[in-house]
Amino acid sequence: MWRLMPLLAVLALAGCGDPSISAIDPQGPVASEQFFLMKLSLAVMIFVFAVVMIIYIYVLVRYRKKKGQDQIPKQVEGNHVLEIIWTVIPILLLIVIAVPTIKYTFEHSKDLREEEGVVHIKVTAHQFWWQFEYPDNNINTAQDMYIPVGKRVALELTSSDVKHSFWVPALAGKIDTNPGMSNIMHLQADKPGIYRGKCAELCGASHSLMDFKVVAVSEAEYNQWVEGKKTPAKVTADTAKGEQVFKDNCLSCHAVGGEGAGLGPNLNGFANRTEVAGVLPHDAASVKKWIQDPQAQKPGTKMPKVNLNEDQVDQLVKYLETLK
Amino acid sequence: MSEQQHTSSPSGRHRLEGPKNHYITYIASILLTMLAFAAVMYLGLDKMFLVIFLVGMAIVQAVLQLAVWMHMKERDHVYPIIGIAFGAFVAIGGFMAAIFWMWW
Amino acid sequence: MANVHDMGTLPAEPEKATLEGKNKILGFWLFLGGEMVLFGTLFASFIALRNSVPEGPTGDQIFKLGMVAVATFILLTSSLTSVMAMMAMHRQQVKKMLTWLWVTVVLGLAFLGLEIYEFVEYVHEGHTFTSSAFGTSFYTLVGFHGAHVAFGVCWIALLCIQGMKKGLTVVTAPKFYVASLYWHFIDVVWVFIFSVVYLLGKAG
Amino acid sequence: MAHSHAVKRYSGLMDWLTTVDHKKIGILYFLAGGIFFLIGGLEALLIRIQLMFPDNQIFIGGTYNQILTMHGTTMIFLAAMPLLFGFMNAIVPLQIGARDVAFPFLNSLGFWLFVFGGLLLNLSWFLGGAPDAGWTAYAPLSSDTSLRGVDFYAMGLQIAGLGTLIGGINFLVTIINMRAPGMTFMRMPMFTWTSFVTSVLILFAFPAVTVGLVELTFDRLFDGNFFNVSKGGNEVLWEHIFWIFGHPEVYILILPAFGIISEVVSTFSRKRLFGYSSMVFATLLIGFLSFMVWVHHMFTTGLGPVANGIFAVATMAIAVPTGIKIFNWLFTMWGGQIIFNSSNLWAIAFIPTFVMGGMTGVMLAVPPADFQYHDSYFVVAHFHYVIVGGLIFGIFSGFYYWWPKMFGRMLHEGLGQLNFWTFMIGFHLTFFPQHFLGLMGMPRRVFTYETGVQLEMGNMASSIGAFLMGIGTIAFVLNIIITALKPKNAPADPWDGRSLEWSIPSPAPEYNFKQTPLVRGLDAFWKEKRAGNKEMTPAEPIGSIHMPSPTILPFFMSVGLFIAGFGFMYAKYDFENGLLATLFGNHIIAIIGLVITFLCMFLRSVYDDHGWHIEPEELEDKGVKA
Repeated sequence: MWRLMPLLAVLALAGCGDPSISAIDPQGPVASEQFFLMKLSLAVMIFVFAVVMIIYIYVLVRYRKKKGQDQIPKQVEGNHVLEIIWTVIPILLLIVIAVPTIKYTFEHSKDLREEEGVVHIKVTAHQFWWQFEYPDNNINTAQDMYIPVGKRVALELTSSDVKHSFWVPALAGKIDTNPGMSNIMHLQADKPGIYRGKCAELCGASHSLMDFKVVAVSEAEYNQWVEGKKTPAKVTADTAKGEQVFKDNCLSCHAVGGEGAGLGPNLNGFANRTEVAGVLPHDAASVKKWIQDPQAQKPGTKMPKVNLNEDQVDQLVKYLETLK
Repeated sequence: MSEQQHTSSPSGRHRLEGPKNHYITYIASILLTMLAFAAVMYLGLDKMFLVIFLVGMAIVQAVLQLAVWMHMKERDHVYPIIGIAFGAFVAIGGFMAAIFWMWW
Repeated sequence: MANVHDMGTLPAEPEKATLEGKNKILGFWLFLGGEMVLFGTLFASFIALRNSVPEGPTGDQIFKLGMVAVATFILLTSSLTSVMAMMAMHRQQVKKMLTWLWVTVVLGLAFLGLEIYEFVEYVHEGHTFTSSAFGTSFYTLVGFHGAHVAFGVCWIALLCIQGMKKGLTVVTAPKFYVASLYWHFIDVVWVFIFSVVYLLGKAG
Repeated sequence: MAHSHAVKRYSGLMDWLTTVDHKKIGILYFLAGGIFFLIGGLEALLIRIQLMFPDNQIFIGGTYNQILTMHGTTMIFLAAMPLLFGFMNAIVPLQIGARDVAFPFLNSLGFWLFVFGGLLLNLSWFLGGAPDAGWTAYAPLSSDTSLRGVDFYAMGLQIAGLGTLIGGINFLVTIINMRAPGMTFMRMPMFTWTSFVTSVLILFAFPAVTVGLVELTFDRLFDGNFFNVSKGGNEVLWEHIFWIFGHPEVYILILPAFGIISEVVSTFSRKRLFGYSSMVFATLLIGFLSFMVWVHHMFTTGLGPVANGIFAVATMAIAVPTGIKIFNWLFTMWGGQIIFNSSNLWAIAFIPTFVMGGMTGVMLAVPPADFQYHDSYFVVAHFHYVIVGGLIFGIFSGFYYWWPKMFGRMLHEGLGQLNFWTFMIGFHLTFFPQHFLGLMGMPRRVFTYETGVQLEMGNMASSIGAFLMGIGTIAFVLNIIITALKPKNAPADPWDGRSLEWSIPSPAPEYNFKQTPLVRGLDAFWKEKRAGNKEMTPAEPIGSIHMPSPTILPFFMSVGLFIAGFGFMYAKYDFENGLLATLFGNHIIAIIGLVITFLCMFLRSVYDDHGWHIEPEELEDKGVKA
């Protein structure tokens, strides 16, 4: 281990990772408390490790076999005092960890859904995208979860197919989304920003690509976003063709506003999404690439390849980019 | 019943076990079974009580049969007892999981 | 050690007379400990899913306690007959032992017949392996027990035939003893099945 | 020769297929386990190649999932466990002064079941794709029948698991009933103790996974509803069953490694094991607790704070007996004369590595913090630290230590050092950065990661380390080949050993002990040597030795189940060939396979095996030759 100390130092310096995704650079109270527990348990463990290493190095240096050493070493059976010491001290150290552990275990599993001033969101995981419903505001959206800064957000999570796991490292630890059951958790962002979310449970071919974003905005902006969801996008002559393409080919799975089925992500607000399909940068070229061959971008996705000619796709993209 | 019989010496001093205990176990098992069936079929008992009563009766009957019919009460059965007890311990862990986290 | 002893000079507990015999019995007991976990897990699955009946009949709609009571009585009696066989073995009465074992086999077959009849009835009433999670876990648990009974019947029958040819020796005695342990164990499992599956199922 | 029965003895391949000699079965376990270890290692390298750079397109999607699933499954069930069974077979009877195991026939059966289970599992690569739901095979992803890979997982592990269960019972009875006179429980060598506790865990953990796999099979092949939510199934059931088995399973793996380390550290410090009785107690306690902590794998499943809290505390409790072991090893070395050869180097490197794995283990026991660690690369780092840094280090140590006893040849020391240094440095380089990758937001089982969030360097380091480990493994394979070409001249007691296996020639003769030894204390052979004796005091006069007959039945019993496995898996397959469709569709193939197995059982029951005897004259002849 000591041979790796330089590497350890380098990694510890670089080790914070990116604040949008790192569990050791927490951006909200839940993640901060979890980070505190990590540091506490790590500190206790490093103490234990140091004790072991001191004895270890001493023993290896002091008691290596020397030349001409022939006498038989004293055969020691054991030592009750020592054995009691290294039984009792670890127990005490573990109690130091266990007490705050129990405290936060209960705190982080609290059900905040009914509390005053809490934003309530229902999360449903699908292969390989995330659906977010805001029951208080009648909003159904996907991939980008908008939350107001400084407010607690209570999540109720389930899955429509296989087991997934909802993880936003910078804001809170993960919880599984189980088909047929619902779980709860809560999180909060202290600063505005875009936080990266991941699926953490192997869920199929595109498990690695099942990303989402938590968009934390000021309360005013959040309210504006909620309002914006209520007004449908305006269709101009410019986009009417695209809308027709959409109605003919996409509406059977994708809803826009109140219309359409819910098999795929609701595309209301598509133009504001941070990324396309959770993984591609949001620009017209990516949208096109995605529509023309979804499997190539996300193996195993349920979105079929629809036969559209170049022109139709362009019209469609133009239309989609108006869905603010 | 069978004393000092785990030695392999073919001594004839071994006292043969009689059938009495086995008959008693049989009758006890039948009675316990009848009681359990009667409790469900004829007595409108509280459900929680019934669960405890039925499981308790089953455990009594199982222990009785293990002890007498399978000779577990005899002296040279330390390892069988450990084996069955530890198996039961693990199985109970599974029951607890099923009862508390899935059924309820 | 493996020398065949003559009849009449057998030790009092012939099943434990050789190291092989002792190993076999201890190994089998440990195996039964493992079987406890096996059935425990099956029971746990059943308990977890016993009320999961989105479609298809529930337990208290279909279970026929009368039939279960008869089956219980048969299996319980067969457990007694197998213990009688072991007592005969310790007295070195080979004929008597084999008779009791044959009675056990017949009772086992009767139990199996009753169980198959019961399953057929249930299937007619729409309670099948695929009808609900309750159905799947019910047939798996009770079916596993039934498969154990079927295996036991074949095994004991085979041993009886061997017993008729080879007689009672320090080689065959452990086999009879172990088979009888197995049969008792099946009965013990059934005690839990009729209590937890049928009676509690009827109680709701 | 006064053989009471004429017994046909085979040679060549048939000898290996029919052998019931525990030492040969041990070697077979090493061979098969070693091959699977290389396959699993290759899969690990493929994973590291894919993750070397972000956005690599080499193995993506389902292919990557297949590789990661097979890596985990192969390494745990087909490499680590068989290698441990190899040691248990080769060493435990020698350490307790037994001529044989309790059930030689079942021992062979256990081995062949494992081989055919593993073979079936790995054939999936050529038959439409390997299992792809992870080694934990969480339903309902694993019960999705659109891909057939998981069928191979369920069938292969079922067959191999049966073999393991049989092996576990065999060793329990061997250790309980077959100890030499004077070898009380509290005089057993530590490796025998840990093998004993491991066998206990196998006996009580494997039936659970048997049921789990049966349920998965029923759901996949017979439209069962255990995990089918729409019909009332419950996917959490699988998680409970899997981890009730799965947690003891990891202790099944690590405990024998603890035993090996205890033997090696004590031998090469020339001191008796410090605190032997507390070591035994700690082993038993770890074994017992292992059944009470499975929920810590499920903290994020959402069982609620009460469950999480209880299991968090229970999990932390395991750190105490483990700590006792660490300090006992340190104080065994204290005051000794430590020899740094390749066997002991592995044992010495084991200690800090395993402590690090234990540290992260305690950290993982904190549920709210585990919400961050769970299913991230932090967990990957943790379990590789305990399984590679614990178990594989222990296995390597055991190989260098017992190789002369098993094969009669000493492994090459220089190559041993090369093997150790490359593998050990490579190991830390691979897995240490993964702790940080996990904390920086990299989930487990992903085939790619984002650029620009500082994950590149750690992944690169990890991949380089993996190749170093590969080089270390190649050095070991070379070492085996070079050693095999050298003459069989290892001394009986090359290390000034302490336990009974060093009191007999290298390699051990077929009958192990010419005369059963009389054991007069812990470290029996060491005690005799200190009393000035060259050999153990015999407990019996020289006499004829009874040996079990070789038999091919276990092999065919396993073949039968192998065929039956295919029969069940392909029952619903759309064959173009009408004959195949009929044979598989009506379960005819499955029935043929089962009939073969039951026929073998029938033959085994009907024909009594009286074995054969080695007579005293023969023993003398062999004594001269050796």
